[in-house]
Amino acid sequence: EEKPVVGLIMKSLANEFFRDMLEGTKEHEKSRGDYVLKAVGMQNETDFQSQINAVENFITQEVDIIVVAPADSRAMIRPLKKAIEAGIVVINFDVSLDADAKKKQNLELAFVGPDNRSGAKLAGVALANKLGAGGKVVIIEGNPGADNAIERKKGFMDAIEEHDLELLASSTAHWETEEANSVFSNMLTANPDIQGVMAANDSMAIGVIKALEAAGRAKDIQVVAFDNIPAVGPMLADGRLLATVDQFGRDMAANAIEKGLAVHRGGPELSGWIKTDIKLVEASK
Amino acid sequence: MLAASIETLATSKENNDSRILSVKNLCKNFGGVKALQGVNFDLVKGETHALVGENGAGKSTLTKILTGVYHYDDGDIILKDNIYKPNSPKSAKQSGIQVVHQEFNLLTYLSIAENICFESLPKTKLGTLDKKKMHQRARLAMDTVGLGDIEVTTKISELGIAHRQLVEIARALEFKSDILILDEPTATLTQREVEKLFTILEKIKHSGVTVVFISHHLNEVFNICDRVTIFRNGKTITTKEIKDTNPQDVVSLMVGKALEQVMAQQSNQKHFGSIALEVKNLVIPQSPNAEGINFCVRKGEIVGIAGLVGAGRTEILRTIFALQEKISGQVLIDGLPVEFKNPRDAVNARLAFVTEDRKDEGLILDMSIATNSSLASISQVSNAGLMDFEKENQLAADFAKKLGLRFGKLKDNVASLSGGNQQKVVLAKWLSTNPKLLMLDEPTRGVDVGAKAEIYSILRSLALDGMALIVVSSELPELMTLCDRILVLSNHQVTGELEQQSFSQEEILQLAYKNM
Amino acid sequence: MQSEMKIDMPAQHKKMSLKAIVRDAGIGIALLVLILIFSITTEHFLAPNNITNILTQITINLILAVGLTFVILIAGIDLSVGSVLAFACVVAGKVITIEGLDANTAIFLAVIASLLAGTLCGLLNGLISAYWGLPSFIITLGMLNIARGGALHISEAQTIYSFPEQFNDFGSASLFGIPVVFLVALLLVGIAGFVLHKTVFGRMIYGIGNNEEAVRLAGHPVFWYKVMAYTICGLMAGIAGIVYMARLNISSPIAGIGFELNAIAAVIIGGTSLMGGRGSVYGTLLGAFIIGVLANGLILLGLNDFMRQMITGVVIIVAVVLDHYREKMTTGS
Amino acid sequence: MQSEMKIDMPAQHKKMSLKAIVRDAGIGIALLVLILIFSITTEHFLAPNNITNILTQITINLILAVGLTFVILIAGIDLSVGSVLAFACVVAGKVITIEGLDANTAIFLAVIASLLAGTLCGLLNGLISAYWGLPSFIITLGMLNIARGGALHISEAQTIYSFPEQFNDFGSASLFGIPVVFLVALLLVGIAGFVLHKTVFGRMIYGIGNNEEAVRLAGHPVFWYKVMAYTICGLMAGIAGIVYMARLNISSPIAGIGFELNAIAAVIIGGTSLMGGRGSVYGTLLGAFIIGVLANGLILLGLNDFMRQMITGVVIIVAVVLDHYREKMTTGS
Ligand SMILES: Nc1ncnc2c1ncn2[C@@H]1O[C@H](COP(=O)(O)OP(=O)(O)OP(=O)(O)O)[C@@H](O)[C@H]1O
Ligand SMILES: Nc1ncnc2c1ncn2[C@@H]1O[C@H](COP(=O)(O)OP(=O)(O)OP(=O)(O)O)[C@@H](O)[C@H]1O
Ligand SMILES: [Mg+2]
Ligand SMILES: [Mg+2]
Repeated sequence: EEKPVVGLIMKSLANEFFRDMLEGTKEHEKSRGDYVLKAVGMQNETDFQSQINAVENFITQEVDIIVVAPADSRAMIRPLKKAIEAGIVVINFDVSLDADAKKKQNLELAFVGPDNRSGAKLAGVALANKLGAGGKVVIIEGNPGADNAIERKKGFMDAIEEHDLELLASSTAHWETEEANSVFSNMLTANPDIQGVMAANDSMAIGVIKALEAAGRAKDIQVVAFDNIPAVGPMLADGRLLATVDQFGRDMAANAIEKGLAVHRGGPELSGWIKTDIKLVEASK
Repeated sequence: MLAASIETLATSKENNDSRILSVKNLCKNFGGVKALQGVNFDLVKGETHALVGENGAGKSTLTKILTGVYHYDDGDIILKDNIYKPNSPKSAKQSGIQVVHQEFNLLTYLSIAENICFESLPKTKLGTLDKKKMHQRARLAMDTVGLGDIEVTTKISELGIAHRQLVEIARALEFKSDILILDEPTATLTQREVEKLFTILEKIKHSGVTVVFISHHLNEVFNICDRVTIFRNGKTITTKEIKDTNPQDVVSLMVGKALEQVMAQQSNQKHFGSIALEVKNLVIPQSPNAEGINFCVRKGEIVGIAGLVGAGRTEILRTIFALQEKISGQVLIDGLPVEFKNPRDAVNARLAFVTEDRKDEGLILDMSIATNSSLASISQVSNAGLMDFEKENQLAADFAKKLGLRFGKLKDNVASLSGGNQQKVVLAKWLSTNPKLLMLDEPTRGVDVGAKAEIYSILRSLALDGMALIVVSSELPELMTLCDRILVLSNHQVTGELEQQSFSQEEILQLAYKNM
Repeated sequence: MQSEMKIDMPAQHKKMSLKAIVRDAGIGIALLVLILIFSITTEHFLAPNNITNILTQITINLILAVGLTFVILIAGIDLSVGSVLAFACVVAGKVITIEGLDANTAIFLAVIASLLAGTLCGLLNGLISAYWGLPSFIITLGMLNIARGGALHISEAQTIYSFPEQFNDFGSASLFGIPVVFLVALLLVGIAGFVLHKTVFGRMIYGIGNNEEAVRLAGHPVFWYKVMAYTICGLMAGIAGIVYMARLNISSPIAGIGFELNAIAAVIIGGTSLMGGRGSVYGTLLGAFIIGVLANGLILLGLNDFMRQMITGVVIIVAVVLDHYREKMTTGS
Repeated sequence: MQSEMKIDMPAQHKKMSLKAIVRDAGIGIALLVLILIFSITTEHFLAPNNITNILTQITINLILAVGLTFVILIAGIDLSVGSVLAFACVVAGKVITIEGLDANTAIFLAVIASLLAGTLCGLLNGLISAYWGLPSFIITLGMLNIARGGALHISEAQTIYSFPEQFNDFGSASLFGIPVVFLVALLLVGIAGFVLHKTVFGRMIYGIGNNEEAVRLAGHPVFWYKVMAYTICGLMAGIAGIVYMARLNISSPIAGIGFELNAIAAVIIGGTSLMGGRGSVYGTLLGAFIIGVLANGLILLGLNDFMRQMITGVVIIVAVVLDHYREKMTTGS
């Protein structure tokens, strides 16, 4: 009997979060040994077309299961529908396809993944607890238009509203360390009374923390972020980073594959939102 | 004064009368084009040796082979008893051969000094550029060519074409050499500069340098050269001592037959029509304080404009053609004032302008003869915006025939034509628009005698047909044979106007120097 | 020696285009080599399905590259095409989702809106760079930012979706296995080829790329020809925007980031000179195929992303080096 | 007529460089206008702290732009600088985190590694494009992919971190309020200015940009000078890589994406012609300042991201248009 083929469609593998996730799936493939993994990433985060291309290529290659982290929650619906019609088991993970759009296209598809919004809210609340009501904060956003960036900003906003924080400014730094460093330095000049920063990912938080150090404000301004990449380990250790959110990316894709294989073997169809773990990781001082 | 650099030019060896260079059966092909097919000649140390021949005869190709730009396919070159096969311009220079190429090789946005010293820029002890020394050397070199009054820090882009040519010559002279090759150095010079150049060449010759002089002006050749080698169709026909021959012989050897004296053939019946162009009180930005310029051209008349380099002849034509703005004054065509905003308006009013710089403004070098011929008259060879290639080829073929163009195929790039033939394509481009007024700036620059005669007779017959022509030229004989009237400019002002019967070189030169 | 004129022009003409085709096809050798390699090393490369995929995948790059061919032929460049695509796409998205319009009207208006938006951006690029004679590199870099900012602003950084079904169907429709959107692109190539090679306008484009001054002196309105070239490029970006929408069923303000480099690469690999005046849109077609086939084949090979990126870089370079040798061979003999 | 030589060279010389400075400073007017606007409209623009920020923020762009000035002066382009920065940065990051090295050795080796990595990429760009005479646009586009893929491959897409303290300190050190990294960049500007204006090599760079053929005919090894220009550009990207590391205390394989466009913009806004042969590295310095001041000021103004992006585009265009008028004024009179 031939092993089932799993087509894994990731976002940009240049992003270490997805890179790590991919490593997790490779381990998983090896340890299970009963399926073949084909993984594809994209050139950059906005390269939606290459994800669609990847779906089409996988349909051509007649894979059995497609496991996909959509770069855009709406653009992927139609090609995935085509894949389902071709008899392929499709698992949507990491970023949920847009519910409204799914309905319009008559697509029933479960989502396996974390809740970015409540994750971000966890971080935001951690910051709010530290600052108290009325704390003045800024947000460093991810790529404008990117779904997880939007979700995370919503999560931060939830925390801000619930805990009466004051939002002084919000700008994108396109997920990038250097840009976050520049953008935040300038925000700090414009708003010297900033007390807290919410960064939509850890890479940007690193840039923010460098800017705080350069301005000599590392002690009195708190930073929270998202992702828990290894590089922020030392910053959590000494308190420069107040908190970040771990969504256990390493296991996320592997879990999704696991679920896909189960369905492929004739298990029950999935439905709704199968939430995966998220955890607030706090400074350990 | 003679620059010290020239005196050091010749590190003269034994002055025996031996041949220092001999070329035997040299052949060179460019793809299918047989540029050289058996060239033989030799150089005697210290002589001035002329190379003459029609456009495309292969003079420049030989020059480029001798100076290491091209490799030759077949034949032998012996330089000072050794086989000579330069593989780069540098190795040619190291063998003592310097050159001024026919095309400009200047660095437009660098200074005169930097251009002159470019081959070996002086360095300080620290290895940096020694600007002081560079400027000194450049000033010396500029003095030798009589341009001592121009700042050597001036950028080339600010110089006119003649001055650029002189800078090129200065650059070649700046370097020591045994053999100096000048490929049509006088083509862009006026009488005055030409004379200056000859004085320089005389001095160089005395210091033992062998000069190879390429020119279409036989008077120049007979003026300064010792021997002349005649090219025809990529072959050398013969080499003669100047004192044993005369211009008529040389011309007939060049073209392979005795040339009818078209030049002398002046039609006597002159019936000029109404005034085609009138210029009133024209003041241009180059000389905002000069008095306005006034002149007119009648239908069927050829008016020449003479003057020294920089006198402002080109600018007048460019102003009429709306290539530059005027400060004040009026231009009237057929008695009606016109305000051209751009060359397009001028072309629509059936003006045509053959510019002095065909490479930059006249031709699209990398496109075909046919394309260039139809460039200004594209509406004639197209239909509702669609090209009619058959018509276009026909048009190009017609004019090629009319102008005696030498070419391979109509689809060949203009760049593959020799200089003179390129000029004919420019003419074709404008004549195909059937203009009312044709303005020509140095129309026969770099054109061989035969073609020149053809061009003259074409221009004359155009005038006969009622076209008005303005010719700017630095060759007085050209103006005097061609024109019905000559306007003399000096320092941006009209200093005189001569009718045909009162044409004389002396008179014209006097007027030209009047405001200097 | 004085060669007699050959009057058998038709033959001459035919010969010329044959040679031109050979020259254009040159880069085709690199393409054939690629196709050969992938056919041997991967299982599905030649599957009809996969060929359909490749055609779909190169469509947008090809459309952009067709527009860029005009601009590059006049020795210009347009860095804004990716952003203009997004801008046109978002404008069309806004129009197509206006409430209360019936589907056909909405589609019609959206298409018009997209083309207008693209044309406008191109026109501005052209007017500014031609009027002041400024380097188009920097002007279109400015436009890159303006159009992207505009797209984000108009859409408030939200993806626009839920378009009429006919519209979405068009994006995935195919004719005898060939995607309709690719046929549209091919039609554009044909039109562009006709315009460039058979019309006065095309002649002027080549002329300007070779020697702008000479064309101006011959009495032609160089300014407007240049503006036209940029405008055409903008129009193509607008068309690409609509195709993007139809294919992906969304309008995204972050669509097309970095597309300009791929499109320029297609043009250059296709043999058009960045110095202007030389090249053809058929070469561009081949260039777009090389890029598309490469991207597709490397994925089929199952190489990891980073290797793929490196190999893509190497192949781009090798393709132009090979083309250089081919050109030398054809002109040298 | 024959005029006597003027021997008062110093005066003459001064006059020329003054004119050159005025010409270079031209774009300075745009810069002054920007500074004026931001000083009036924002509260903190002229605060010492903010000036330090600006200087820090333009450092990397400036270093890349200095290298690009060489390449653009010879009428080339280098699109790979952003990727090469990342490649050099990652290589250095791998070296500096080798276990068991003492801090100083590690830093020393990392700096060397970064410079070598950058130089190597630049050398390849130069060798390939100069040897075959291929357009540098496409060759360096290839290198953009190769270097980025390489950076991701080597680092396995992970951010490298935890460097020796001395190294990190260097990145945030300042002298009289001026960031040391900016002083390094300024030093590079000075060296580049010296090389371009005072050495024979510099004259060759300008000469090649003006008329490559003429330089070759004058007997100079054009090939090597061109290779050198690209190599210098690569070296600068390597230096930028090290500065990036020191400043942010990480090595990221996705560093520098899109930096090439900003750096090229700085060079062009600074008045260097994309056609080669004209311009200066001091102009580049001003160009980098314009871009940096703009980015900083617009954030201080509190504008939203999209407006900022649009305004950036507009200002880039306006800056070159203004420069055009200034140039016309100075040469016209
Ligand atoms: N690079 C080239 N490629 C192809 N053909 C060439 C090339 N250079 C010259 N030729 C051809 O070689 C022949 C000789 O040209 P050359 O320039 O030597 O003529 P010339 O005697 O200098 O003419 P002129 O007096 O017009 O300058 C011409 O037919 C020309 O078309
Ligand atoms: N020594 C000089 N320094 C700076 N500019 C000069 C100098 N000599 C001439 N020019 C300018 O260069 C331009 C072109 O020079 P060119 O030698 O073609 O003169 P011209 O006015 O066109 O005269 P003509 O056509 O009669 O030779 C003119 O504007 C002229 O004023
Ligand atoms: Mg010649
Ligand atoms: Mg003149």
